[in-house]
Amino acid sequence: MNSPAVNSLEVNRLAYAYPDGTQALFGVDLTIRRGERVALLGPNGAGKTTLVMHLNGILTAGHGSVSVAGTPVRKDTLKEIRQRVGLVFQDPDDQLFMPTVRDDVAFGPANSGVSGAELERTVKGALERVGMLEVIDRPPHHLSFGQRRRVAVATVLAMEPEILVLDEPSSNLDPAARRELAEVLRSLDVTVLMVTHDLPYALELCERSLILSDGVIVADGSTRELLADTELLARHRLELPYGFAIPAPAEHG
Amino acid sequence: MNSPAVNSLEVNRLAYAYPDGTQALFGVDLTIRRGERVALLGPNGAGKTTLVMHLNGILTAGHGSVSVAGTPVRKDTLKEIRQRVGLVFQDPDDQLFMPTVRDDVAFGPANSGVSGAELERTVKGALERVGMLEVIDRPPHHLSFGQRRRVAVATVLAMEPEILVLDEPSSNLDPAARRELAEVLRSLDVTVLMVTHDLPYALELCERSLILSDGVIVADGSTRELLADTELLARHRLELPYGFAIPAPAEHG
Amino acid sequence: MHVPDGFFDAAVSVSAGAVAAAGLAVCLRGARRELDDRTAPMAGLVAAFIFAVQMLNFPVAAGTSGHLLGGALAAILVGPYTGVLCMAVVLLVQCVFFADGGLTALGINITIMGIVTVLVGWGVFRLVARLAKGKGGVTVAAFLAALVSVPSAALVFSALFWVGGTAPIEVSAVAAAMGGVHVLIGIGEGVITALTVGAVLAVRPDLVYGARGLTTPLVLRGAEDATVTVGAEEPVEPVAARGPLRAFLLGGLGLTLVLAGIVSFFASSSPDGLEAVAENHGFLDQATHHVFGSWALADYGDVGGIPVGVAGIIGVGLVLLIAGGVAYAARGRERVRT
Amino acid sequence: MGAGHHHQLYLAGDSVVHRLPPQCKLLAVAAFAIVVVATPRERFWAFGLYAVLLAGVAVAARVPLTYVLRRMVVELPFVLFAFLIPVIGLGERTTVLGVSLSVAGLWAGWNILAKATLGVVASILLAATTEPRVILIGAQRLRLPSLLVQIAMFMLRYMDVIMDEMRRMRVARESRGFEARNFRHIPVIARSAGALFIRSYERGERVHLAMLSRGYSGRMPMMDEISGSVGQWATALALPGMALAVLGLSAVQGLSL
Ligand SMILES: Nc1ncnc2c1ncn2[C@@H]1O[C@H](COP(=O)(O)OP(=O)(O)OP(=O)(O)O)[C@@H](O)[C@H]1O
Ligand SMILES: Nc1ncnc2c1ncn2[C@@H]1O[C@H](COP(=O)(O)OP(=O)(O)OP(=O)(O)O)[C@@H](O)[C@H]1O
Ligand SMILES: [Mg+2]
Ligand SMILES: [Mg+2]
Repeated sequence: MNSPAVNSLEVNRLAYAYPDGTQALFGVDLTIRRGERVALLGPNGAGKTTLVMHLNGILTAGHGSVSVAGTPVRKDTLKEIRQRVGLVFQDPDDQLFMPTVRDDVAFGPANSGVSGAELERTVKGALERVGMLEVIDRPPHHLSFGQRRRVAVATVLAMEPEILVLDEPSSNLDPAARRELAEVLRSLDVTVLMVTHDLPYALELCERSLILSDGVIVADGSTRELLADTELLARHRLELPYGFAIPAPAEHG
Repeated sequence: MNSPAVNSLEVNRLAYAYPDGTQALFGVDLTIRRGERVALLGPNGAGKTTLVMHLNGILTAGHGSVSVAGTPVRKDTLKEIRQRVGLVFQDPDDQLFMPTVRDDVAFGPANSGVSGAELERTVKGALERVGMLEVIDRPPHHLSFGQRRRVAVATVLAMEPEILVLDEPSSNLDPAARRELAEVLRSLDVTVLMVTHDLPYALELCERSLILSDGVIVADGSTRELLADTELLARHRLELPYGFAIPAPAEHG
Repeated sequence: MHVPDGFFDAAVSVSAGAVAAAGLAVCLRGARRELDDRTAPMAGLVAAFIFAVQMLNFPVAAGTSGHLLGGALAAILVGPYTGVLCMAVVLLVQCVFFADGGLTALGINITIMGIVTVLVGWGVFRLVARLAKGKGGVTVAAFLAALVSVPSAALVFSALFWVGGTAPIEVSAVAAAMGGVHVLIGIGEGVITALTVGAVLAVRPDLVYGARGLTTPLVLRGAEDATVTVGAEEPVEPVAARGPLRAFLLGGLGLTLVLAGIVSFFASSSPDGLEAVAENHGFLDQATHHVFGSWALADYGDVGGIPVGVAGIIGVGLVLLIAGGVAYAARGRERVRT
Repeated sequence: MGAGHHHQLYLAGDSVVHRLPPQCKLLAVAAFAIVVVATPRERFWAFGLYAVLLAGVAVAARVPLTYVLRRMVVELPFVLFAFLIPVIGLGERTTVLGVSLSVAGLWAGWNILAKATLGVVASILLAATTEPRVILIGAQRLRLPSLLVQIAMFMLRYMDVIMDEMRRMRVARESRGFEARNFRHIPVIARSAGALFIRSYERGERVHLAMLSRGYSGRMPMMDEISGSVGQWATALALPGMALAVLGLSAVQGLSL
């Protein structure tokens, strides 16, 4: 607590119920240090999306608190928080709203004052990274699902946030795009929290994993160890896929 | 051609351009026999979704022809075709539209005349299969993404179609749900065409695979052989995931 | 009811413009308190929805087109201030993008279809909702609010027409036609408003401004499986209908009633002109026949010996009666339930 | 997808009129409408000249006549009314083609018909040459309260979202064997219409939040700067300018008569 800035994300006793009365989070505690890459695992309906929506103040805590790099998420800090935390939504349709891909990717940087040639460079750079440069002038809602997902990732990369939160970024991506995304994430020097159902992908990318189940964190540890604990996994509807074996350690940096 | 009913799906020289001018299919040919389970693989933007949308007449052929169990897909046959072909959309939001899950799953069977206790039984049975019975009275748009996907699958199962076309059914499902879906599909005696980016899943479920790339079918053969051909895969942005090795044959029936 | 350029004289156009501008200024200040950062998107949706609802457009005898208005719906979903803004935006967009309603008549259109419907709708809604509590009460209040708001707007239109219409037509004819037809439209409007509010209330009660104040307690689960129940931390603000707003509302309601009274008086006190209108009525009758069939009041004429004008008043009275009756019934039912 | 019907209002093109900044065009149309309305109804030829001016704009913008006519149907109810006034109007009467008509009514009918039509055509030309989104940027430029502009922006977006959701729901219904053929199907449509409002709102809400999380603070970032040059303002204001000249001329003539 002396150097809170060391912790990128801190969540305390977070509980939340949706307006229709469904309670999704029942007291979540977690801490992620600066520069860590953490996977958030858990069954469908566990509350993963609900949790990540709190990390940049899209949902506001019913109970408990969230703080980002030492700043509590509150009404008056929202603007700052949202510049630090980049969130890739689970559904790309929720993320893309401008008439062309170019405008959409430019939206974030333009809001923080980038313009002219530099804006153009940022936009192209972000699209390049996800391999979507050739669709730059098309309307985002006329792309294939996977293309939309990649553009959605680009919109967030273009903002260069210090904390990247991704909700199932690899779903609907073709296998090459999935690997390329992993490479991009590994090349960035940012804190990453990634929700995924793809356990091998989590192992490949993240040292550490959390398991969220029924609205509480039920496990927190090294991904390798968690994935080796078949019983723990099975209790929370997780299992390693067909044909997969945990590879020998220290393959990836 | 003597016994067309043996072929569940026949697509001939199918080409299609979207209203904005983007051409997505450039002459697709394929034939799927009754009772086969076939995987449709290919990179993002290859035209997979566009192709499957033709199989029950949601998009209508710009050029070429599609026929289902010997019946050509035309305006006047649409009703019949749609009762035979059950399509699970890539985006569950495209599939669910009624105010509650129960109504939504009941919609298809009710349209084909099922009612009363039998309807109730059908609905519950379908939801049971995807493990979503407990959300039966909730509004579908208030479910988590994975829950929505499962309900979307249930809406189609409830119609008991003879041909099941699934567009990335396993994305956003938790690992247990993914396995359960595989079991359900294996237990049904129907023709299955499944679009997927998850190559191990394709191998687990489907004997045969097609690769669609840039709007044409570039490979058609046994899944095991296609996945062993690393060069072919790489040419079409496909690759086996981290930690995966093709298991010895004849493990699954 | 979208008034085009050249329909009213300059004096009325300009003064209505001033009224509209003043009303908007008040609402712009008030709206900030109503919905905070969700104002714009929520108001945008309501505006889009109202736009869609207003496309249900059918011809009405006295010359204008009749369609649902949506002011009461806006007021209930987003509150009166933001509601006026929504209506103003709808009218603005219709005028500039769709050429529906004249640019110089924008003030009149905003005054009639925006300010009057919202004020009357909200006033009635508050009144009834206070009597009949709970979700059922809100739905009933929504029905009545919409029902009353439409003929009120029609009456204000007639009053303005009386003051500054450019066409030499008997005001009573206009009032009767507008009032009568809009009683019918009001019923449709009431049904649609109640259905929409009811549907939203069922799954997203937080989106109905007129029904705020429902939060569920939260449960906390500890690692040791101990559970604690806590209240949600942010208490939702109660509906703000205090001080200036209430005065504004009451003033608006009063004004509407006075106008309605004047018009009704005017209408019933000039039977001579009526005869002339009735004689040359053939075309008018035919136009209305399609829409409303043979309902006695639909012809606003001497069907069954009810003279024009009186028909309008009867119509308005009928609305108030139905409104009162339903409110009373709803109140009774709520009592039984509690 | 996404092609809400309001997009068809705009006819893509690259004419002088299309290129004018939206704020200039908005102001020009408003000023034109005021001049038209202020013109006394007796000056027939002034209205004729106004029509010629608008025709000039249409030609310059290459907006086809058929398009303008098709969009003019919004005016229909008032046209009917304008024809009705002489029939039911009060006062002195005259006989035209065997029908007894009110003289004052004829004047009033003409007045409404002429002024409303000119106003409608001017608005149609504005919408045909300016994208809806751009019109709103123009309104922002003209210092319209930003909350109003924002609501209008969201309204346009939501019209897209609603259309889009409606399309999705229709496809979903049809792919499960539903065809709206007769009245028994109305309840189905009605029930799904209830869900539509909430669905649209919630999708829109998430999009709004996505905008917020990318630093949106109530104003669209200006990616392409559109400020009017003196020349452009002059071009745009030529329309009301000439209209005003016509009005002045007609007044002079009216005096001399
Ligand atoms: N808008 C909503 N209104 C009401 N309840 C909701 C809403 N969204 C989600 N829920 C419920 O909240 C719980 C948690 O949902 P959440 O979306 O956080 O799950 P998730 O862990 O992201 O699941 P998935 O892996 O399927 O994406 C679920 O029970 C879900 O049904
Ligand atoms: N509505 C649309 N309008 C115009 N072009 C479209 C539309 N939908 C898709 N496309 C384009 O058609 C091509 C094929 O798209 P399709 O959705 O069929 O791809 P896909 O193989 O399903 O990809 P993914 O794996 O990403 O889902 C792509 O280039 C895409 O950009
Ligand atoms: Mg989720
Ligand atoms: Mg696809």
